[in-house]
Amino acid sequence: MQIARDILLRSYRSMRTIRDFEERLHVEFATGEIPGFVHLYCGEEASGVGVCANLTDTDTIASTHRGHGHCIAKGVGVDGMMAEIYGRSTGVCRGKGGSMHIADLSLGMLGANGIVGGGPPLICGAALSHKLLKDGGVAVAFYGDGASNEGSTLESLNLATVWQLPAIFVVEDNGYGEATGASYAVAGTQKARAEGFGMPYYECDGTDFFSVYETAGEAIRRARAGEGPAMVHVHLSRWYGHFEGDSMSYRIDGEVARERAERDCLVNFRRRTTEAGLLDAAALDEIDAAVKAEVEQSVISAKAAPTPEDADLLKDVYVAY
Amino acid sequence: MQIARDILLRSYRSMRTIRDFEERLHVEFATGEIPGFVHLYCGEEASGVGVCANLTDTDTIASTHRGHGHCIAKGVGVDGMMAEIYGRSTGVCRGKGGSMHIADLSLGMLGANGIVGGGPPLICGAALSHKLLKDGGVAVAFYGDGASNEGSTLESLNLATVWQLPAIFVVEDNGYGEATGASYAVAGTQKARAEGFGMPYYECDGTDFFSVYETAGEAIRRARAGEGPAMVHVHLSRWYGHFEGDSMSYRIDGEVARERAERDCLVNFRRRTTEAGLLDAAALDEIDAAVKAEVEQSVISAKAAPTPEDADLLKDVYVAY
Amino acid sequence: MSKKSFRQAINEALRLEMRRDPRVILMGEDVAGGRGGTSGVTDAWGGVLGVTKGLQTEFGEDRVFDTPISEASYIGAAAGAAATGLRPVAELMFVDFVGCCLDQIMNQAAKFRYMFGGKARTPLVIRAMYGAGFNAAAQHSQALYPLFTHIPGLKVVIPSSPYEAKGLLIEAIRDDDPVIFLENKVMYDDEEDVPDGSYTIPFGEANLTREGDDVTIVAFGRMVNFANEAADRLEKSGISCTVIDPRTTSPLDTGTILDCVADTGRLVIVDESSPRCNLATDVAALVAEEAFDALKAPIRRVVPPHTPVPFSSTLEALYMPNADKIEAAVKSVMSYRMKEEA
Amino acid sequence: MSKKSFRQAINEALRLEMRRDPRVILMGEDVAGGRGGTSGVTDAWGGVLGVTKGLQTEFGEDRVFDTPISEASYIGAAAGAAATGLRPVAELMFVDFVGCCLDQIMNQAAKFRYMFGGKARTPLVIRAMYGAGFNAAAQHSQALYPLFTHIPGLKVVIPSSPYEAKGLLIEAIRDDDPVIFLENKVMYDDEEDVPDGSYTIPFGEANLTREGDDVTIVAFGRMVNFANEAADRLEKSGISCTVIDPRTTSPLDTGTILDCVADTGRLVIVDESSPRCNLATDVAALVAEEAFDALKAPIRRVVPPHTPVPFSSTLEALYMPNADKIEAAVKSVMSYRMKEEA
Ligand SMILES: Cc1ncc(C[n+]2csc(CCOP(=O)(O)OP(=O)(O)O)c2C)c(N)n1
Ligand SMILES: Cc1ncc(C[n+]2csc(CCOP(=O)(O)OP(=O)(O)O)c2C)c(N)n1
Ligand SMILES: [Mg+2]
Ligand SMILES: [Mg+2]
Repeated sequence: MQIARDILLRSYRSMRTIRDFEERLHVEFATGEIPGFVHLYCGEEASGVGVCANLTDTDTIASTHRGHGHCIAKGVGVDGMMAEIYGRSTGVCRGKGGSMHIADLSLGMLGANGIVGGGPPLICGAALSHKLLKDGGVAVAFYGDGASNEGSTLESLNLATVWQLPAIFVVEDNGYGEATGASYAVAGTQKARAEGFGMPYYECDGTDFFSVYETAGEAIRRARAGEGPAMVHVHLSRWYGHFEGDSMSYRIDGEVARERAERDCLVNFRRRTTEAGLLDAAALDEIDAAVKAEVEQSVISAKAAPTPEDADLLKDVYVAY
Repeated sequence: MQIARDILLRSYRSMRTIRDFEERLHVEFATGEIPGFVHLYCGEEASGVGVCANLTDTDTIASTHRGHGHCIAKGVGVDGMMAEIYGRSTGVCRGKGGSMHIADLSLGMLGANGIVGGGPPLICGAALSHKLLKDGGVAVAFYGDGASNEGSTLESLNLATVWQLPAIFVVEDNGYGEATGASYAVAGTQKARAEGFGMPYYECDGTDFFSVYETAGEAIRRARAGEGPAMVHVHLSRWYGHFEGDSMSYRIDGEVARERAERDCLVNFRRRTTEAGLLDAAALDEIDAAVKAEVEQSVISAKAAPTPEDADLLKDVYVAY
Repeated sequence: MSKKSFRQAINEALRLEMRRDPRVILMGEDVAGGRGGTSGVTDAWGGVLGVTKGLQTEFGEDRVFDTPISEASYIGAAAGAAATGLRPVAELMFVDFVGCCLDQIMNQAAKFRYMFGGKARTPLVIRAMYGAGFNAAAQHSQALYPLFTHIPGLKVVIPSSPYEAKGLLIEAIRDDDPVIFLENKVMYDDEEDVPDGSYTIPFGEANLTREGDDVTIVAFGRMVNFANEAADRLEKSGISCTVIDPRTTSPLDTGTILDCVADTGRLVIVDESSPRCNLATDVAALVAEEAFDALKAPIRRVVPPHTPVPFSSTLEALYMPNADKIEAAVKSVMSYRMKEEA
Repeated sequence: MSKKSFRQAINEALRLEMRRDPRVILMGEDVAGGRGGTSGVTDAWGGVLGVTKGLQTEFGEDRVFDTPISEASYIGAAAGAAATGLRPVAELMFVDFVGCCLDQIMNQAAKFRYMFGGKARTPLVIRAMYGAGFNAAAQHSQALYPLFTHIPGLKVVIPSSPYEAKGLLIEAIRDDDPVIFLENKVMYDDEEDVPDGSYTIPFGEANLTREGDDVTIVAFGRMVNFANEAADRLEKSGISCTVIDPRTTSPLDTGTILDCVADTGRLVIVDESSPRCNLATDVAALVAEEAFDALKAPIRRVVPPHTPVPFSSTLEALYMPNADKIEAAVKSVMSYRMKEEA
């Protein structure tokens, strides 16, 4: 498959942005300045970016508690995100949502979600909108291996087939739901589940942008053509604890280090694109530098930004009340 | 497979009791004397009875809104049931539950259930009790094709495998959930769903007692032996409307009449057992007569029974408050 | 203008709004009924009690369609569709089933706008039947509006008559926030004069169905009828009552309630939901805080006991508030006055 | 007796009851933590905030075990197990997740006994964290006890300190009805003297943490601390308060509340749950009906606004009730007296 150079560059930039954003959050969180819960997507960048590289602003995605990567992949700016995570009024949700609720409906980003399994039903609805409003869009639900056991997720698989929705169910399988291994908590297989709900099953290596891009691309193409929903099972690894503060004693020593060493999507992407002569190292270096500065700036801006005004407390509960 | 004569006689009696009980309810309901909702099990007798013939009072079942058959199959007496349906204080739930909430925990009957998908989680719990209390019991959830799309049901399939519970999931597939056909509402297959949640799948003809008895028997034997849960998919037909009052315009004319003519579990049972010389017609006739009298008497008693006392309103909300 | 049943009024409201706005769609279990059936009739039921009958015939399967029995997914889908351009009316059948989909209502639809800093708009209506009196027993007879009223981000509507139902439902469909629209299941055959055309009744504006000097009665949904009945009877024994139908519990027209209590000095609240943390406590607390000066007697609540809804007719009748109980409550607050003045 | 944190007190209550009764089992998402992990450590977490740490090590995998992320199935399983001979303590983690399993709590566990004519017994405890103040935002900060209190058949416990938590949890585990046991997530590190052995605190018996003559303050859970703080400050300015910790909202010790209001004639209620149909309205309604005679001033509620819980620290602080707000409310009811007497 031939991928346009601008898609490659854009995708690399997204992955690099996610990585830098997350690694920086890891550091910032340790200082105690970031309130609440933060779940890092580090190591999983190629999944969100590989899927979203097939989408436009017309398409919709719904994310999870581990949402920063999906937001960036769908085009949400890091300034607004960082400010949000810091609880500032310049945040993309004006400081009222925080890490678990970043959303930007104008970009088709229907929100991170603090509820495991919260997104798949919403995505059935977004897909219904695309179908009935005939805007050509598709809707994508990202969810984890853990979330694949939630009733809301399973019901959504059925509903999407029954209604023949342009909906894609992307199972981001990093092998753990919090501290519990998928080998314990997920009975059967995702493949048989897809079949159990009458939809095609695809799988791919989530640390390989190309694998994700092409696999999800096929599922998305089908859905866009009116051929119905599909499941895309993405195999991944989580590089940090479930949330910041988790020591991960449930994982064997060296597991993460090996993943970092061998399955770094950025390293693999750079190697593959430069070796194949698709991109040159200088262009990638340039992106690295630009992203670094951008993330740095987002932290500086966030820290300097004002907190919400008292009056904001009562605003925006309703459109009108 | 050789089935003991007393099991055959008992099972025939249960099936006949269900049939007469239900046909009589159909008539009684039309008089307007029975309050609330009544869902008839007529035509599905061999399913509940075929499964329960493998169980003892130690084993547990959970039923549905269409619960009379399961209750009778598990040994609940028709007097108490009829009185309950009439809302009398002599009812098995003292008139406080009605048709949708008949239960008798002393017989391992964990209740009919007004909530579609309500039973499967409860059965995971009952199976957990059997497993941890080591009483050798198994737990059986009956649920419909419609209920097979509820998140609570699907989650339970997963949970039962993860915990390796002695739980059996009996999908009573009569092709309809209310007025909606399973061919529309149930995507994929039950078989693939069983596989998707890591459990073996069995299927059988629900109008054939022997088919149900033997198939469910195998699943129950496995579970009892500690080999984990299983799904038993029972193919059935509903002879009356979803509830009393439903004209069934969604079903083609003659569909029910054909089912009644060709797939009557009682007729088939009688033919098979008498032709094979397993039972003689006289014994069956005797049961028919006894059941007829018993059901007749249950109606007379129910009508004559007192309604609950005013003081009952406030009783039994809590064990102590 | 013609006599219409509660059922017809709701059907008409849906029909008119669907004609007016192509984004309005209807979904729910058997809202049409029959898909996948052997006869091919796909509008067999029009809802379990026939409320949406004929709408699929007029608007087609793209706008009126059945769902599998999976409330979390389709109520969530309705929320997601509402946030992305449609204006869904989702039917939950019995409000008791909210236990299967509360998350999508409480944590998703209701909170989008606030969590997202004001950027979302979720024009979603969830219709459901509520209430006892149908011998439907504990799992099909609850009122549950206190749960919804408790949750910021939701609006909650409880129409008390066919006229109210039509106007309030049209308003609900045009509203840009998630609205829970509750229909009392024993009222579907109630009839009254209802205009044929479209009209709206604004949220948060109570209706005074009776005006009087002695006691204010606040009643919700079907209880308004009982309150009117009691007020009419009381009138004859010389006690004059104001009856307030708040129409919506969220927003609640606190101004009208406080004004009326300021006039009458006595308050009886009639609420058929379970008594703890319900609307009766909500209104009582409002008045005990903000119209304390005006109060001449204790605030009485006519509510069911803290028990599930019993099946048997005898017990269910005992369970329910009714005109007799309201009358007795009004008399008790009136006699309190007499005691005081004695 | 030694200083113990709220977290330790709960852990101890579980440990003691599990030692005492082999039917007591623990389940929930990561209540042990680590099953299926590559290291083989199966007691890695002991709950997301470490409350159940070490229990699997002592009691084994048959009595303390993890669940998949599927609340409806495992909360329902806990209910089913309770009805068939076990005494499960199920952890729901954040009470906000009740939206995923309400049916099994509301329509199953809570109603078994009544629907089945008194024949069921469901000794189930559901533990969950509640409350704002942790910057956990709208979906992880709710209080929601009004929902549970509303539902007949449930008991609801909200301990206000480590001592209370231990005694009430042991009582909950020995209780034969379904109990919702709510732990305020910002209190886990609070410490106080707690006996090492077993003791129970009966349900439905309020605790008076302060006794005074002027104003009665009823506060729930963590709010009791704020109420005590306010009462101490007010004492210095010559206003003496009774502070009531009801401990359980269902059953509610109405007698103590009414008695105290009879003495003080003034009532302030502090409740961190959303303000509509909450416990503050519940207690206000009780008093406005049954202690009306005694009331010398309006009943004031110190509650959050009708909004989801905001994320930002600034807004969250503004959202929460606190000692300052309680102090102001008490002063306002006191100054009302002055006005009256002037
Ligand atoms: C309904 C619900 N249950 C439980 C939780 C707590 N929780 C948050 S994230 C998480 C694990 C999710 O695992 P998975 O879906 O695999 O996603 P991952 O964290 O691995 O990305 C859990 C249990 C929640 N937020 N919502
Ligand atoms: C949670 C819930 N949703 C919807 C209903 C309404 N309802 C009652 S029975 C039924 C159909 C169930 O179909 P199925 O499971 O196939 O059982 P059958 O009636 O065919 O025996 C429905 C939708 C309900 N009682 N509970
Ligand atoms: Mg995971
Ligand atoms: Mg069926």
